[in-house]
Amino acid sequence: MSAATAETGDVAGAQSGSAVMTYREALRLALREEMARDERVFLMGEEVGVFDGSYKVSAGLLEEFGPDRVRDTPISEEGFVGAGVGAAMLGERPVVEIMTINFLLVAMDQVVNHAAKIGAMFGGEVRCPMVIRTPNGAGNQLTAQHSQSFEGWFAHTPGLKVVAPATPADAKGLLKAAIRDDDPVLVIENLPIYKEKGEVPLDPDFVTPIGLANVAREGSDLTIVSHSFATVRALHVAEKLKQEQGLDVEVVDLRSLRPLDVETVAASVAKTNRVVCVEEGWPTYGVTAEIAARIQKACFDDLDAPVERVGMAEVPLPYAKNLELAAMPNEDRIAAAVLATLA
Amino acid sequence: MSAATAETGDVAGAQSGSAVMTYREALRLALREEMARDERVFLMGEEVGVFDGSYKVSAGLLEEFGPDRVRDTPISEEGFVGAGVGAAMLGERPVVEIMTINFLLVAMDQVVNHAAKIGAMFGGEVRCPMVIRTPNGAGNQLTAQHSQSFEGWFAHTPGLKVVAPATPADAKGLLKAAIRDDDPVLVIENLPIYKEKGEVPLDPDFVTPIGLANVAREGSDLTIVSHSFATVRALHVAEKLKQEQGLDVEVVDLRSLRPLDVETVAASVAKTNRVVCVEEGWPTYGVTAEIAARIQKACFDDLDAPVERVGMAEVPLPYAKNLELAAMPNEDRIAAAVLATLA
Amino acid sequence: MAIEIDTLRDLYEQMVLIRVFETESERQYKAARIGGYCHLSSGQEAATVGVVHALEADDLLVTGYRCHGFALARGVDPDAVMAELFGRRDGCSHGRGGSMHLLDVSRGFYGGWGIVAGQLPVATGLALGLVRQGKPQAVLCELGDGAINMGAWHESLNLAAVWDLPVVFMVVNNGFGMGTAVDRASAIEELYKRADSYGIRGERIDGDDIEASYGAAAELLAEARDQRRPSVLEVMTYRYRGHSVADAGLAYRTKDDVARHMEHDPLLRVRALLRDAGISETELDEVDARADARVAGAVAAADASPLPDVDGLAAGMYAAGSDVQFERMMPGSPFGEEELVFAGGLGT
Amino acid sequence: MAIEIDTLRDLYEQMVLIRVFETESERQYKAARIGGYCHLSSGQEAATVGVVHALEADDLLVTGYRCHGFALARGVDPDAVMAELFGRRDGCSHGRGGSMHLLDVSRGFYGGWGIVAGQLPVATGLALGLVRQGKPQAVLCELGDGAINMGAWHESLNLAAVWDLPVVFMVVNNGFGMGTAVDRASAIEELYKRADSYGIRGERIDGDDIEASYGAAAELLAEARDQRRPSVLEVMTYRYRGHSVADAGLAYRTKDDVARHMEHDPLLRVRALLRDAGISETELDEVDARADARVAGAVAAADASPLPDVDGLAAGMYAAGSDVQFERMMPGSPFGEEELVFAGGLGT
Ligand SMILES: Cc1ncc(C[n+]2csc(CCOP(=O)(O)OP(=O)(O)O)c2C)c(N)n1
Ligand SMILES: Cc1ncc(C[n+]2csc(CCOP(=O)(O)OP(=O)(O)O)c2C)c(N)n1
Ligand SMILES: [Mg+2]
Ligand SMILES: [Mg+2]
Repeated sequence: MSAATAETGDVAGAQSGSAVMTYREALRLALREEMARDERVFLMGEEVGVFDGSYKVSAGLLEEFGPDRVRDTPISEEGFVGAGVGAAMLGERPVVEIMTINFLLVAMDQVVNHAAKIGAMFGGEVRCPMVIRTPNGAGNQLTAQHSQSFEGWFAHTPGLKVVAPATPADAKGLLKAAIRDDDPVLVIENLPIYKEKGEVPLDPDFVTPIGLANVAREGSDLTIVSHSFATVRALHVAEKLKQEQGLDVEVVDLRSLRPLDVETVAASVAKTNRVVCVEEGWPTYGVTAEIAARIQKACFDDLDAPVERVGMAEVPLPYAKNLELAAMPNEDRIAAAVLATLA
Repeated sequence: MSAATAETGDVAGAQSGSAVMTYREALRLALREEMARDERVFLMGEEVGVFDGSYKVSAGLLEEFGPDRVRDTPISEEGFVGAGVGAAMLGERPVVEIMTINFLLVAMDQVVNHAAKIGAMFGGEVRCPMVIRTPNGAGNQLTAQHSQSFEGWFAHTPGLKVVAPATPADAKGLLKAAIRDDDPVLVIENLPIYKEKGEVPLDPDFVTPIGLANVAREGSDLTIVSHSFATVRALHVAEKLKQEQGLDVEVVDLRSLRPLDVETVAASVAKTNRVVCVEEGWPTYGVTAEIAARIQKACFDDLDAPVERVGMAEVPLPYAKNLELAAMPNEDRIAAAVLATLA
Repeated sequence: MAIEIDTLRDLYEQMVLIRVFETESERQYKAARIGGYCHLSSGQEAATVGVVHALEADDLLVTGYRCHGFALARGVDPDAVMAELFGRRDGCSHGRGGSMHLLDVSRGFYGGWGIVAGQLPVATGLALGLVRQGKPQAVLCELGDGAINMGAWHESLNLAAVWDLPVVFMVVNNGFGMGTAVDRASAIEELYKRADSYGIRGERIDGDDIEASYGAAAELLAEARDQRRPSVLEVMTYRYRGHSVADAGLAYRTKDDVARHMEHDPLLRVRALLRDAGISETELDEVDARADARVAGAVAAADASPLPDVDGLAAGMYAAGSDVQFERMMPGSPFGEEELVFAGGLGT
Repeated sequence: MAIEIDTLRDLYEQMVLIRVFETESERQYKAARIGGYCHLSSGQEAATVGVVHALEADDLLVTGYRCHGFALARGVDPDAVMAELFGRRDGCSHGRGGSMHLLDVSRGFYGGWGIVAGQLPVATGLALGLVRQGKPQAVLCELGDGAINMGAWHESLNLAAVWDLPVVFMVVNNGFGMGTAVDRASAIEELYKRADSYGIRGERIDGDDIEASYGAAAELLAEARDQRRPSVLEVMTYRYRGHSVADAGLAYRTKDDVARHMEHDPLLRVRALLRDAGISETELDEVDARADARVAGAVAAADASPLPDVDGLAAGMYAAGSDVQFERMMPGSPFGEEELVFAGGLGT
């Protein structure tokens, strides 16, 4: 079946099989299924309703579920993220959309100092089962204030769970798992990835478990560890290196950042003995720093070379296209890092 | 001369020599010297004036410099941090006190998406020479919302500089360097460290250069890499292990987190071949993750054991004293990590 | 609004209980059996008890960190409150929250929060939850005069008004935010007038008058329940002690200022009302004695309560069933993390 | 306030310049020579030009991301603005900022900011800087109707009022924040009344009336300079195009809505004023022609400007002299970091 019909939604009822659809459509399907499944689930955020969503993830949902369950908010991230926290404390299942992760900076306090604290700080007497969905990433000349990736900051925070799907199937599976989870979960989407296509299971009970990485491609020469859009880049690089140089690069897609599936990463490194970690954001004090720190300890005797890291050049991302391209963790830079690590 | 006279400030004019004073007094001395030296320097924050500062760092400064230069603010961190940004763009030298780093969460956007972006985003046409001073840390049963250490998040941000003095001398030297610097600098203080005493140079031109780590103690068996209060703990542990087991532990005090002096760290590890990184906050996706990631690459052939990390147990810090003690990176846990790394 | 005499005697008893409890808390803090920040509400009893009395059983309450009095007025067991201050297992937050983070869902008390104004968005969300669940109740959200200058105030009030949420924002104007007098922090001194920015009702009352406190709160809470309209209630009162036990409270005001306010102490005012209504001094002294005994009992109970179990360091951090999600995270983890945090389980 | 005829003709020319510039920007965006977000201000010219005309040479201007018109009205060279949109070296931000982050300190224009309401605290700080430096000037800070619901609005207005800072907050009410109509986002529709929460003056005017825009701004800016009082100026106008070039702008309003507003287009209104004052059609057509030529020239100049040098990727990120501070950071750094970021130097 086609993405087009997935878009129109005829698939929501289907019990099995799969369909090719975009990452965006897969997220929408997950929202529709979970809203249909559980009255407590509702969506709120800027432009999620009348505007059909800034990036159209929620297109059609207002019409289908009405204004109580698809709530356009004022521009007040701190206010409505906190509204999600409070509603969740009463057992509701808010799904809060933050237009891009850059805007979570004005709501950090509600996420880190409120949502994340509730379970432990009140001795387990009350929980906060909420989801915050937001895209990270860069690449469309959105410039310094709009091109960032802060997921590592949330993954640093005990009390939060953080997932970052790289495929349409996991976009559906992890968003559904997050909505069904009883803790605050950040679902990190990504701007360039929304249009990526892939097979997505139509079974409404399909979920991707939180805390389980995925070996997205098998290989024996080197492991690339990545998440979100970096995994898409990594798979292209792996394919290219196979074609051009006959290299077998394994790609481990983390999928979850907290919890982090180090076991799967370590098993891969034990096999390949060389690893390159890739992220969309700045590596220094970033996600790949933790991955490298874990690997060097878990795989100390397995490593034939230092763990290498590739990410965005560490500057506030400039507007000019040539500068932006140079700064991104593009496929050439990833390939070069792989070759350098194999040298 | 005594800390008491340092407190009363008779030393501010002194041209040379040094005095024993607390970390708190050293910060105050730095503020007084820089405010006396440069009209553009002014202090603002909650309770810095009439109340003499929540932690008394600014005690007496309102009286000495008046309300234009020592400004009590409403409780509006986002507002007055941003006010610092704007004033700095006009060439003023605001020193903004945030009562504790936990409250920076409500001002993240002004720090990360404004102050940090100005130099690059506007093509170098305007600068933001401001200082944000704030203590991190835990240990007095302040509980989950008030016991955190987020300095790694700012060190992750290109466009910012982050320093974290561990001694009274560096508290003076780094705060002065930060105030004289032409970029936004976060000066990370620490709650338990304010009362620590040490020799402080009285020369008003004494500054500690940004970007230079310090070998706080020489040793040949293992290197502890730390910053801020963790360095105080590390030095105690090193002394104890010397006394009790004759071990020679070297302690590298980072002092700056961005820029980060990896050269000094690497030189130490090349000598000792074993390293334990310690921080007050949560290690996962924390400061020590980056330190470990750098070391494993820079010192790959030097390491006889994986880089170990010790920090706060990864939970929202509980109130109960026994739980808090267990969760802290206390000296016993650091010592145990050192011995395990030497085993 | 006049309060029936037996009720008023009960409310007086609550007020005395709070005063005695706070005084005892300060003593215990100085004896190092209570730690962290400890914010007392002595002097604010009429505002606290009067407004909370206007809550119906199923209404919800959210406050800042100065919450001992609110918890007690809401009927949280004093033993559980004192045990929380002692950091013990039987504390209402099981020793995890301490003075600033009291909570008792069974009493509709959703915390005790420590970030200034951070509780406002949460309260707005609780009201949204009530509406989504078709419940008739309302939320009472306490904040201070200093908190009103935080952005969270503005976003929460606007959202509550745009969405017609049943929440009454109770601004406890005790004259100061730490050492900063209201007129130095807020561009207008009549804080309740900020309600106009959201097209909602704002009232100011003498919070030391328990009948005024109760009456205004009852009216605004009824409006919130019946018409789903948020509102602002500014209660004028005074904080006798320092900002927290660590603050002598005299850098920004004089002993005389405090003494002047103590002259019309809210407890004395209610006591006078009761005496005028024919309650005897001896009966009132008995009330005081009961409060003393109740607090002494709370200290004894707290003392008898065990410390939390260190094996349960991470208890409650995540929901039951989360352990399996974290199982694969152990390799290469920081020193001691597995034993300290995961061994005892997350979801218990 | 009536504007002298020659001046009005000049202002008309600025308005036409902006309209033509925005139209050309959209064309260039669709030709993929401009990227990122591109927010046009077509329809808002009278508000923009009228208010900016009230600024004195040394007054400061801060805006959000919808800033092309403000930059041009403030006298930033159209070549430099178009070059910035093209991401070229001669752009007013040297190709680093793009459409949302124009800046020209020589014109007192302190940016072009992209986070909704993020420019308000910055503007407050600029006003504080002016006061500390004893300068007589004022700051004009533009924001949108949607931005007024952000916490930064509240904190900035309160701080500006408490500290008597010379800043006029210009609320451009163009009816929508993206697809959200004002009444769906704000609890009150008369946004200027929020000034009351800070005890400062608030005015609302027809922003499509250039004389009203100029007059009100001149008065409030004078008050800010002379009495050091902040104020709020709400200008009612309408955005013809979508929120950004990527938005068709019809999901939340109809073609007719837009057409109805275009009937009293601010350009036509000024043109009528000028005609009534005896300026001939031909002369006015010449003005239009000059604007067309000016924009064509800007495109040519932008086109001729070189791309920024990739070696200078990090240029400006830190002040001159910072390189030495980062020298010791190289060992173990991420792949390519040294060559990409540090080789070219930070402080240049
Ligand atoms: C965001 C934030 N900033 C600062 C603090 C530190 N702080 C705690 S209480 C307080 C004063 C609050 O005063 P007010 O709102 O009047 O409440 P009161 O203490 O008088 O009850 C401050 C500044 C904090 N907890 N959170
Ligand atoms: C904090 C934040 N949240 C969301 C956005 C995304 N966004 C950009 S413009 C905009 C609408 C702003 O509307 P308004 O203030 O009315 O200004 P206008 O676009 O009408 O000029 C939004 C939601 C942002 N840039 N910053
Ligand atoms: Mg107060
Ligand atoms: Mg608008």
